[in-house]
Amino acid sequence: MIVAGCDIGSLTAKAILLENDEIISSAVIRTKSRPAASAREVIQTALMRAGSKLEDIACLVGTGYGRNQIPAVDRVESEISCHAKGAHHLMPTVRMVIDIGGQDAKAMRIEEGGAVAQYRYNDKCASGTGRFLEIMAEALEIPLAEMGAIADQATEKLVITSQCVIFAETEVISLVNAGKQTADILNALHRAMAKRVAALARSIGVAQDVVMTGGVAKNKGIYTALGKALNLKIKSLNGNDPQLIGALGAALCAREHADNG
Amino acid sequence: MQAFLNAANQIENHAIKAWKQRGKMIVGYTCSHMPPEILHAAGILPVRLRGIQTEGMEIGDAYFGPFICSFPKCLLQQAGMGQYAFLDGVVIIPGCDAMRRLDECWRKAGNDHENILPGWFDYLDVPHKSEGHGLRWYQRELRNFLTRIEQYFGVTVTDDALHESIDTYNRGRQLLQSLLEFRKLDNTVVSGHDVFAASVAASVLPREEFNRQIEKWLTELAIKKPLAGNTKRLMVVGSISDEIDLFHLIESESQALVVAENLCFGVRQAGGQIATNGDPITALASHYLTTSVCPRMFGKYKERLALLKETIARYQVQGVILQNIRFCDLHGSENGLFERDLEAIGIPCLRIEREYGPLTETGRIKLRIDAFLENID
Amino acid sequence: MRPELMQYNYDWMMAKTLEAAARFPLGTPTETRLALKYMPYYQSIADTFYTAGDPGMQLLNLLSEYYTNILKAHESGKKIAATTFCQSPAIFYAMDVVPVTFEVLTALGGLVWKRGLFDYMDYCCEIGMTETSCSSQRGAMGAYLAGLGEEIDFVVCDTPGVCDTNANAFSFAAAYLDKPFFQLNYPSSLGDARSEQYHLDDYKALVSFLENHTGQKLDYDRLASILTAVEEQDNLIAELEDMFMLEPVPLPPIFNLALYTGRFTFCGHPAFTRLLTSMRDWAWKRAKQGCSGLKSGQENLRVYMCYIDHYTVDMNFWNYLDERGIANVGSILTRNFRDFNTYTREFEGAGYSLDVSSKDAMLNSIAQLNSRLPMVRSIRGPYDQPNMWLEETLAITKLCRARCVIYNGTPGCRNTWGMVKPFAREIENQGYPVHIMYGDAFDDRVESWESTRERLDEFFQVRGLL
Amino acid sequence: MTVVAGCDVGSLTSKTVIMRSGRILGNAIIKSKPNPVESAQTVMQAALAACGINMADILCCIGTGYGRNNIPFVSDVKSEISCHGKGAQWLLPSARTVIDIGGQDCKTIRIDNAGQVVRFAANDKCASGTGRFLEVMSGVLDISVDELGNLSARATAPVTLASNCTVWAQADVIKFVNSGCPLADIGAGINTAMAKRVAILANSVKPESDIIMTGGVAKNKGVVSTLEKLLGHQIKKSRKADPQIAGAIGAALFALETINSR
Repeated sequence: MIVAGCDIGSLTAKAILLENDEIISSAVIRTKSRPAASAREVIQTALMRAGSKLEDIACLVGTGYGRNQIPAVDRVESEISCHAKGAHHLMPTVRMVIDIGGQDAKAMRIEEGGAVAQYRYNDKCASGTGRFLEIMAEALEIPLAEMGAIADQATEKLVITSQCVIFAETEVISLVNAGKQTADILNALHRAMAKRVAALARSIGVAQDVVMTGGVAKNKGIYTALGKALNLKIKSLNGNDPQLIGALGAALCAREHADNG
Repeated sequence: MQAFLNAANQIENHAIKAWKQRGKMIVGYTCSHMPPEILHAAGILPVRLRGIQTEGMEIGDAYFGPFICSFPKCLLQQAGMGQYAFLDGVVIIPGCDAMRRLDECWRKAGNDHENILPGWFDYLDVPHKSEGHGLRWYQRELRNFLTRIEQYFGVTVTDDALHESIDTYNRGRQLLQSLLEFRKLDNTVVSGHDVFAASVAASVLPREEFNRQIEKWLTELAIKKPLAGNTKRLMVVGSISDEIDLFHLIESESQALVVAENLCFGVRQAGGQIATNGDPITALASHYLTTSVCPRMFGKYKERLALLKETIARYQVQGVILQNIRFCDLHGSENGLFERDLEAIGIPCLRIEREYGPLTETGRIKLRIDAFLENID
Repeated sequence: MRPELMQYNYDWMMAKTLEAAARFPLGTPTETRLALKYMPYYQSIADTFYTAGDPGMQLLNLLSEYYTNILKAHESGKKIAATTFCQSPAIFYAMDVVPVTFEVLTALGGLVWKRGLFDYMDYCCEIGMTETSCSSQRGAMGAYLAGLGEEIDFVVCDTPGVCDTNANAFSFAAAYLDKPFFQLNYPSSLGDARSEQYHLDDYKALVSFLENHTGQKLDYDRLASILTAVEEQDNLIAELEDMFMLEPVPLPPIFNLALYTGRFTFCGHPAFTRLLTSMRDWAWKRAKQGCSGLKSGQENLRVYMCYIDHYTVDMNFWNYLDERGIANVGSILTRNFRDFNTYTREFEGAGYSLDVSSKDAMLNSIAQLNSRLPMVRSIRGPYDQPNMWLEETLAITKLCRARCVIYNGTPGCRNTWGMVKPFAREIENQGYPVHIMYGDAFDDRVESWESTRERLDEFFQVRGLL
Repeated sequence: MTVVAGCDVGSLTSKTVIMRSGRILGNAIIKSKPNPVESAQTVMQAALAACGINMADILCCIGTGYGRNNIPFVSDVKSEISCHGKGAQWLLPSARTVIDIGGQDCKTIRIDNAGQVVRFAANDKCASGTGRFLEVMSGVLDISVDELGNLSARATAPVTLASNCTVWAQADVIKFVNSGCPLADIGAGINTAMAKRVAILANSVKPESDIIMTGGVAKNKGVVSTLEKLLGHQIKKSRKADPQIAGAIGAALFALETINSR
């Protein structure tokens, strides 16, 4: 039996197909302005890779900003539950999930059984989101994917304090104007962001093991900076793509749902 | 002067280090409604708490909500980073809602971060009224405060000791006043930046040292040549500030000179002499409660406006910078009234809403100041 | 502000709207149903009042009477006082002064007018107030500052406890309009002799302020009769509040609005007694049948709103609770700390009592009453001190068997935003899930209702409450 | 023939205007580069090329904008606010109020008949109410900023956004898009939110007619028409030149004054 999870985020759309607990295929695409279209495309891509058809999907669960617009969705789940479920499935020892999405950052504390004990979103205007990094990448005219690598070459310690994404952008621009190195600016950005997210995690009590989910987790700069800020080792999801965890969680819900008929 | 810059530019300045080495006590406080004389008389160094040099807000933001002014957040941030490890005690004063909640936030942070909470954590309840029962309440608060100090630090504070301290502080207030006289000169010899540094230093240095230093400086100033540059005379008012960089920013490129300010740090400590006979607490209470120029004393706008106009005239101020830290509505809104009433009598005003802490908005603020100066004739 | 808005008198429009709304259901059911068709936007709001039966009608009558009083004040030789919700209007009625309670009026504006009072809110910023100032005051206050309401004669507010931004709005208004200003001030402590004395001293100052500006002495016989009315109202409120402990809660969400509006506009006035009696009778009927006050009659969850419980325009928050079958067991605003209230017995020195035996007794009574009003009672001091916010919240949550606590405020609430994070953590540690709403109870341009609702649903679902 | 220039190095775009005897000889607009020196040189070269002259012909150049202190070839700098006031008055001599919505901030300026600034206000709040706000939003809707401006006209029920914070407003826009809300209603909601924030700022300087709008957003019909409603004044346009270069024009005019005063 094939079940599917689809996570329509603000920046990217993801889909995962499960066949009795095995991930048989997955897909990630950039979101279109119409979530239904994004959903259709990302699910089709995943199906194609698995060589199966929409009819084969016994149950489809949606999550993320666009969850209610996914065509043929059987039920929807909140991102919080899905990220928790997905992470706990891959790593039963996980007690805290930090998800940095496009629009917001979330920290969740997980109970042994995988239930969410407590969770918290970032404050209004707090600059700890994927969109924040995107805007900064644009301002510095570098590809998002290379941010982490570039930041590693930092030599000078700069400080960026503004919480407003747009004002932080002004700060970055003025640092550039002051002739500062891109690597140093990026490094400062990562540290600033990591500090805020760490504070978010602390606000509900940090518990190990800690994992990071969401696209931003792929940014090595943030990943290491956050580890430093929390001063612990953030576990890697043994080879699994952190960006897909939401979709995975949704797929797992789909399986449960299908099992209970 | 160097001593002042040194004191104004760092939290744990040379004098504080020296004081600690002599194994003496230090107590921090958060508001200008607190008479440092009382601590001084108990042989304790009173230090005004500051939030300079923060490099992030993660600790501040973990306890304060997002809609809170960045000053108390920076204080908590620095406390959380161990910058206030030298304190033996701290006094929280309900200056405004944001500042009074530093009480809970600091105490709770104390559970999460090791040894950031001074051994003595006190709360001085300053009323919003300076008349009759308000003043009586405040007097009682000060007496109880003194008793708590005596109990915790195992000292006895005599009226004579208090009178002596008042005398020492009076001296400082007098000297600050004579420093201000230099500002009245048409082509003055002293920059706003330096005066502000001195008045910030006044709130963190041992009074005796402060008095010595400023006496020395005054003699230097007496023979100093006027500052160069065709500059416009400005006044800075509004939200709390101890950021001498802000003054530097305003005066850079020597287009402007700050000749007056009304800020919680700053020359508020100048002038006023307190009686050194009679009951010291009564005398301190009337001084520190009634000479307030802070909008937290609600309903006294007219008095504050009058004082502002008087200062503008006395120091020949050509333009007023009305600044407030974002979420500081007490000053921010009063600035709106000041702007209305000052522009009405032909005094140009510039309103700025800003963040406290590292001057990251330099570009934005400088832009406004430049435009403001370009259009003052 | 949009120039055309400057052409309309704010309080006149409100009075007429409410008057019409109150008359509305006097027609036959068919007439009402047909007429409702012509005001699609207001259907759900009107419906909320009408389905609340007689209490709903009483509330509408009370509100329209309130505005009419404001309109008629000057022509009948009465003074108008701009005041705050934690200022008992009883003293104004005793002095024959008409109170204009900005916050209540702002909340009402959000219900009665499409898009609320946003233009007035923005007007306050245009004339110099900070954008971050208390939206609850900026709404109605903007109209008065723009000269679109009856002229304010003087301003009376509370400090502190009520947020600085709230008090600051009043001192701004007084300075802007150049009107006399009085602040009723409170220490950070409550219940001890010294604080009680301060309450009394300051209240005496208030009375002489009122005497100066009305040119008449306080009539103690009149005060006595008003306090007697308050006594009756306190008993009715106590009865209603006890019903919050019943399972299911027989009171519909809108009763919270009624309690709060009534108390802060008409305390000690017959109109409020009528409303309370009607609410009490209506609720008892429900209680006897053991059915919930919610439309569905089905109670799925009990929540305590630890701060305020109304949310911006359209009543959408109360309707949301109703749809989801969530009983709202009250908020900081609906709690009346009369000494004989069940929860008041939980803490020493928390309550007030009424004694009309002598002038001094009366003055002391009303002074202590006023010092027990929302916020000035429980957030005047550090939240973790005896008698303060944490104790109050936990006590009521336990007594009313609420399963979770929700904070709803406005960005202007410096006082609570300064402590709500650690406060929430401590409540969580007591085993109650807490949700902090980041929106503005008076302005959905801070966080849209759509986002707010989504976050609420997520909270109820993820924390396993619904 | 006195040839002067004004160079406005903004955070998002850089502009140069070259004037001769009070008339525009040529101008250039480029997207700002990370390095302001580079931006200044590039845009100046482009403008010179446009009028077929070279640097030596410029008697005086005044710099303005965020990067004004990094421009190598200027003889002096002026704040954008003074330059926009001056430039706007040249574009429309009857202008007494200037609303300039730039990339990173928004200014409303009252000027006298000589283009001298009488009073001004600039938003220090969160960046909503700036050009960036519209850029981010149109990015979400993936349409151009100009298209965004045309949406208002077609709206039937404009949405309300969390307009106090760009990031949150963006989250709202995405939510509305996802809930299948018509594009026109969302667009109108964005333009209205923008206009309301600008109106607060504008009203705080007590605007007087004529009002002129400079900066890129002046091209957004939706914002302009809502703003006109909110202010109760018509917003005049100038056909004399692209309002986006008003700052650079002002700078050039200051350059002219500098020469005349020599």
